[in-house]
Amino acid sequence: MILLPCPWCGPRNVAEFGYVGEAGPRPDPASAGPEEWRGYLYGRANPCGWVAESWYHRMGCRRYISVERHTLSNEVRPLATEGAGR
Amino acid sequence: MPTRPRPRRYPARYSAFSLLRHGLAGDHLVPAWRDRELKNSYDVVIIGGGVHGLATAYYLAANHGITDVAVLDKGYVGSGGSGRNTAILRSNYLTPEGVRFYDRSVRLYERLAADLNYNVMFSQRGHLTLAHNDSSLRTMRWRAEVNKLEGVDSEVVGPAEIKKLVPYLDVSAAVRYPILGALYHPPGGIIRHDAVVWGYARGASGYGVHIHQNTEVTGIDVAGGPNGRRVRGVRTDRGDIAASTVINCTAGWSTLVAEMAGVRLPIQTFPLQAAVTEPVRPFLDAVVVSGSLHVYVSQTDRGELVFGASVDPFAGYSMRGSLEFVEGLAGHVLELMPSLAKVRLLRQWAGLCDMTPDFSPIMGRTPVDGFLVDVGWGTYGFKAGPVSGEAMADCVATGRTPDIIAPFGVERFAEGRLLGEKGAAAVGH
Amino acid sequence: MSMRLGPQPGEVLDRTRPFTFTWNGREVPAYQGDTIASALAAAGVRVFSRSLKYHRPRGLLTASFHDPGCIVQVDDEPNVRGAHRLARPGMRVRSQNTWPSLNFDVKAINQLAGRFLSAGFYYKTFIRPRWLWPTYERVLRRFANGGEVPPEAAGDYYDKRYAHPEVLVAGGGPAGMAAALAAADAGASVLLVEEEHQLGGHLCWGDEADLAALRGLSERVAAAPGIEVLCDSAVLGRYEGNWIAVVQRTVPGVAERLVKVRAGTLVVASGLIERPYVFAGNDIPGVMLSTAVRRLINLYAVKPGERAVVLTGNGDGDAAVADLKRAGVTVAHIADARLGDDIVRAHGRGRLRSVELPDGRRVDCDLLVTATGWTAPAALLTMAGDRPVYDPRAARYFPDPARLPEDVLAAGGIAGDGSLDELLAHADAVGAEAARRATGAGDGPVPIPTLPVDAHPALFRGRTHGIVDFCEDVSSTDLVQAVEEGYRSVELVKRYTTVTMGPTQGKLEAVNAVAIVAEATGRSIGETGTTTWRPPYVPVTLGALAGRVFEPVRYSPMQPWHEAHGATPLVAGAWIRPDHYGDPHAEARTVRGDVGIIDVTPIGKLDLRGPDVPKLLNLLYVNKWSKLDVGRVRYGVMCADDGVVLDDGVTGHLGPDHYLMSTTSSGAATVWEWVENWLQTQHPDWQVHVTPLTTAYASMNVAGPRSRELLERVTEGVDLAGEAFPYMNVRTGRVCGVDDCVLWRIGFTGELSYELHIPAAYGLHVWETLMERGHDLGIAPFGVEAQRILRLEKGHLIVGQDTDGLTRGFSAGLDWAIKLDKDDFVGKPELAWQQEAGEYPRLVGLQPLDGSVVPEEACQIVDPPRRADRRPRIVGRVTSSRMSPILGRSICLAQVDAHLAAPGTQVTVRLPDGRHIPARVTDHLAHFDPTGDRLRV
Amino acid sequence: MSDHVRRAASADARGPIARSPIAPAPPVAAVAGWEVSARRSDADLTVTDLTPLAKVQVKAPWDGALAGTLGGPFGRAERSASFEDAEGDDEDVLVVGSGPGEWLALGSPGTAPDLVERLERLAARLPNPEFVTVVDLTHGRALIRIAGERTPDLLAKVCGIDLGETVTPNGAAFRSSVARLAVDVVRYDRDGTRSYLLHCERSSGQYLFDALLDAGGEFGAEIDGFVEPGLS
Repeated sequence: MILLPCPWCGPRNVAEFGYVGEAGPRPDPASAGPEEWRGYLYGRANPCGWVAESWYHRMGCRRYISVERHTLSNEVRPLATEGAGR
Repeated sequence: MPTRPRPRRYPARYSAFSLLRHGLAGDHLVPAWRDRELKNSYDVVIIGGGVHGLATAYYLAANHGITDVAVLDKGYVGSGGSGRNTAILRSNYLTPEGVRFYDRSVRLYERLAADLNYNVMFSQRGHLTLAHNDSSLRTMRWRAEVNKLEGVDSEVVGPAEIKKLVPYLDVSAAVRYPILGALYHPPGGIIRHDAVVWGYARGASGYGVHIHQNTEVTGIDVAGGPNGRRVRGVRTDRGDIAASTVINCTAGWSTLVAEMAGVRLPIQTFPLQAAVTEPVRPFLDAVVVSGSLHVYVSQTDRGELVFGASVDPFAGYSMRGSLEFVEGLAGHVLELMPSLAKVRLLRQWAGLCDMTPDFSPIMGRTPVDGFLVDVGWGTYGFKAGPVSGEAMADCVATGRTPDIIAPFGVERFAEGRLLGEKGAAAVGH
Repeated sequence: MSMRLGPQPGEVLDRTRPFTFTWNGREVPAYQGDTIASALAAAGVRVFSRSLKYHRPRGLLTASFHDPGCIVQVDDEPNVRGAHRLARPGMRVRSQNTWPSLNFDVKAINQLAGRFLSAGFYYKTFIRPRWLWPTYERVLRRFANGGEVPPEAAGDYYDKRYAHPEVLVAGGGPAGMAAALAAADAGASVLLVEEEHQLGGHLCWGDEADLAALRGLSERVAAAPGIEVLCDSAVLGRYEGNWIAVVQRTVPGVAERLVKVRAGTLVVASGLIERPYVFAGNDIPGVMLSTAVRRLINLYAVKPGERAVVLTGNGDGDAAVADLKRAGVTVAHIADARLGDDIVRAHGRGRLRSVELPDGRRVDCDLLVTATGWTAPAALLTMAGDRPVYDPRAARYFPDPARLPEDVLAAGGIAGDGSLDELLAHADAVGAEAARRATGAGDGPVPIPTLPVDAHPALFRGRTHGIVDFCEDVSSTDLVQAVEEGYRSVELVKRYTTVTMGPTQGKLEAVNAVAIVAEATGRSIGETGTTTWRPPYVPVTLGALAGRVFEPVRYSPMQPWHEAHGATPLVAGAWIRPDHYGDPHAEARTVRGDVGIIDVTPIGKLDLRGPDVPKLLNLLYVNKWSKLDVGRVRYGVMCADDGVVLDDGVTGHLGPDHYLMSTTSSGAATVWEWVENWLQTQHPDWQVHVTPLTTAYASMNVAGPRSRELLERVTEGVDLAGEAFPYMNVRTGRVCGVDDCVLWRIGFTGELSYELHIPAAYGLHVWETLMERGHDLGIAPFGVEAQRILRLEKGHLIVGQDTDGLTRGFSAGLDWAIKLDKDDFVGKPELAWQQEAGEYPRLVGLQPLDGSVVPEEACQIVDPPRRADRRPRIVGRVTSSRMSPILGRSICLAQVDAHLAAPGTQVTVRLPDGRHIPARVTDHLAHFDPTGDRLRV
Repeated sequence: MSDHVRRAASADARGPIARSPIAPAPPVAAVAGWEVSARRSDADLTVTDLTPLAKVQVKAPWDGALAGTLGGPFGRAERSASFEDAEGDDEDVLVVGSGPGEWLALGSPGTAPDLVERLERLAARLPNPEFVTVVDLTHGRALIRIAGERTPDLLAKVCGIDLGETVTPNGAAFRSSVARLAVDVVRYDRDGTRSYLLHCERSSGQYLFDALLDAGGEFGAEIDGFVEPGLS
């Protein structure tokens, strides 16, 4: 079981978290066309390598956190997050 | 319509008689498929030597006489999803498009042993999808009704009949997940997955198709500008190959391969794990699936129980497997069949699944001319091997997208027309 | 004939505690400490099982956990490792895979067919005729190996625990003990795991010096603080993050316990596993490995035979010769492989008779001992990323330390050879280094000495062909044949022949298989590689993996009342709630006629506070929220950004900057996370605090024309009069003496009704009081089923039932709610495009023309074919259906294609039995009181 | 006020009974208006339903002024005197840093309204106003205490957090999965005896209580009733 570095709770079992995944910015709904919008809905880079992604610490601090994870080795490293620390 | 090609030439026909002769005479055996020199040009290059790629090659040759075909695999044939799935076949899908497609696949599977002269051991022992709450019971009814309309044998059955089919199931009401009913699908069953791969490989090779194992595609050559891109060939770790048609039949790496041709696919790759127990005396005939408990169970002729589940909770390419998986799996299996507590888990493994947003594949042409895809197979790719091969071969040979795969075009995502398998396929094995 | 020897210096038997158990119905004597196999061997039993394919008799091979020859049924437990499981008084042990008996086995005629049952046999036969395959298959299944599983559960107790040692040492032989001691000395907490019933590894069956060394190590381990020892336990796997699974079999009252370990450093000190030799007759009972005879003699005081031939390639073989002689076994011939000696084949049926030597001599014997080399059980290391490297000089694989991650180390015999002192010194350094890596203490890396590597003759297959995989009955000819047929990679050979796929998981046979494939393909062993080691390292019961069942369930505060009043439970996610108490139709009629009460505690409730709550509501709901006065509630619908309906519910404005949002029961958790997600990731600047209060309130809906009358009797501080507390309003007050109750006047059932949210600890009190005070008004409880009827009469949709994973807002009859003139809300672009496109399915009310027919939910609505040979086209489906007690007819909601959505349209519903019935689209979604007069009284 | 409201007010003389989601083990008694178990146990390991305690949640900026005043930073539980204002009595209050910008104040049964008021007053007196909310969770959560030397072994069967002194010393607070439920765990030793408070969502209280008793069977766990009104 991999450990995720929660900036609030410290390293925790991944089972405590909900997977959100690659986090893309939400396009401006006023100007986005269908292609751009559906790229946001369905498109994923799906790299075999490092990816920045979000998780929800469901069983812990209930914060959405960001980490970088290597999708082949499952190595994880923290990403600077708002309010990190305690 | 292309003419029916010459009959295939098997290196040696399999039969009990030929075995007997071999047993008595002790003569040397003939390879099931040949190792060939890698040419620098083929009419068609197929990336991925799994059931999809090999079936496509086989049907190109068998149905259309197109034999200047190379199948490339970075490992050995069937080393990907084809050799890692739990070998369950069924056609009890939710949407008419899905049902039609998989029904064709089951029908091809039914006669595959005879077609390929290779016993793939398709065992139609029936398939039960359990419902533990009224919403999943409703989905079972939905699937049954659509199935029947498409001529596929499916019906909703109650606990008493379920108990008759699978005596080891706990159908009492006093459990955490009571069994309220099930979708019973008699034509569903299990097959020897490796045999399907080897049978297609042997069949394709018999027609002259080249199968190149340990040959990794490192790039795809595409000519032209943004408005008229066309595929020219592939680069591999063993040399470049020119080809006017390149088909991406990979699973687990489909987005990486497509990106080599500049095609982006709405796919995310997830590990899917499975496990098998030590053999015990056969007691389980039907394939048992529980969507709510995320588990499916079948027993092989060797006595092993084969377990699968839904994809891992997070995306990635890791095939190392996890303890959480077998823990959850065991808990859920025992919820269904408590008397299996002393059966021992022997081996766990993982494969990769390319998940699309609507739990349906992506098939056919892409914005790059000559570059075709047969990808996005999620957890249901093995079931679709024969029909996909047949349809992709049709697509290449005729230059038209066959009706049976028309719903699965990549453009549906940008157009916001997703297919409706999502509800049923979350765990639909 | 007893083969029991006199007391041995290292024996593990307690001769003061004799007992008996049964073997195939026969009583067998044993001592405390005996394994099933040692007791049987002492009693002269030589055949324990029959082989998988050819049903050849099988005896002891390794006399260890991994022995493929003595896998037995013990009571209701299949596949017990007879050479590991301790014998217990009264246990019933049976041989497996034998019919009708172990000694007379009709299936053994398979042996005659052996020449034809070659690799790939099944793939090449039974192809035609197709219809015969199921018959063939039934026969095949009768031949399947393995023990029997009972149909009823025995109810054994399995559980789990977590552990966080700084160092986990896998293997409690001398190296493992030394590593554990060194790590503990360096201040680390240590978990030491040993597969056998006692620590010591090969020292246990060694000579006096070995036993003395063992005593020294054991005393130090017992005295060391910070070492927890688990014997009869196995490390199953090493997973990402040094997450390590251990199965412990020694907890009283617990059949097996799974220990889930987060270790700082893993030290693999597994030692080596002795490798069988491949030659003709190598599976005849009486052919054993050198470690097997040494274990039998020294641990269990069992004489393994009377007259032995020994093939030895190493010192352990020599030691076995000494042990045999000491035990009184005649050693008839020693073939020393280091001098080029060999054996050709073993002869005998059912038991060994003689061994054929290269010069043609046959030596009579009943025991053949082979010591032909070792396999490094590198499973845990390969799970950590190692790729063992083949060293032809030593004829075995070694771990490649360069590939190991920082947190995994190998110690002792798996890493190299050497004297006991050298191995202990190596393990000592590894243990200290493991502690340093885990704790960070100490001054820099501990230097780890390099162990010598001894030359060893390469002994895999001899001059003849024999069994490679004893579990799977795969011979070396099978492997060669697979290669000839083109299955040239080891993985393909494995899949084609099933070599290494059996219960020993390749521990005994993998290296031999690689060597034989290498020989057949003309490649070196190194080039040929090895097969993947996959977890678990040893097979583990499903019971242990499952442990205790932790499936949280949730109950409302009124659950004791429901149970006492005969409610039929409904499992709804984690909630257990009443489906009905009696006749749901009667319950529904009570609500329409008098007053009913339903427990709706599972409805999700989120407390929202802060000045920016209106912004949040405007963003998440498709409708408008900027103007909602205090005291008002509003129905809202949420869509996701793909426009698909996500959830619905009402939200009330309780006070300044204070709202209470309700969600569907099943959506409560999802919506909470959804709200948090938008707040935390998109609008961290908004001042909103979200607190889930779902079960802080006991929620009950009092519904029916007499509900007001009832509540007026028990409510204080709230004017319930229609004009003072109108429909879609919220008040707080005192109910049945309980303060801080929230009252919403809403109506899912379509009747005048009040949803009461009572501080949960008082829920039961209020419910009981209402039942008592409402008695004369005809109050009755109603369950979920009656509520479904009532809401369907009223045409209220249920998200997830009347909508599905693709239903966008306009397809759910929500046109009136969706406000595309808002600047933004979640899902807006997709909903705008949906409206623009127009051709979307609609949710409609539907009534079969024959009101006595209730089409089952999920029945399809079809376009009947004009021609008989065509299949009907699907144009919609019934999403909800019930018989309406108040209307006396069937009613439905349905999703239909746009062209069928107009009121009055007649459609065709296909029933499950194939009948087609006509039905009519109604004017409104509501079948009953479409104008809502009853709600507003 | 209309007639019926007045009628109702006069009708209800006896006070309502508050009930925990955990069925009280007999004998049953009433403490501070709550139905509780009066069973006593001197077993080495005991499990006690403390649900009647007042449970109040505070949310405020995690790095703000109130955070400094409250004590009990995230991950710690403190019986903090600093939070008591001038008018405060000797009320027995434990402040748990239960999340980033989230605190849980535990007090004697029946004190929740008072606790809410005092906390709101505390917030109102901050020099610079902060966004602070105070919510009474007494009815929304269940609270269980386990006590005894083997409690770490019990907890290790249902919770994956390292319960060693280094990671979770006395006063440590964390939220994690306990028997697959999100639970606030506070290590709160009493007179040198290991003790943990477990705080979960109310409707799963009985489930958690049963899971703890089951896991504690190995160590002879017994139910000890709730007879003292406070935490100590």
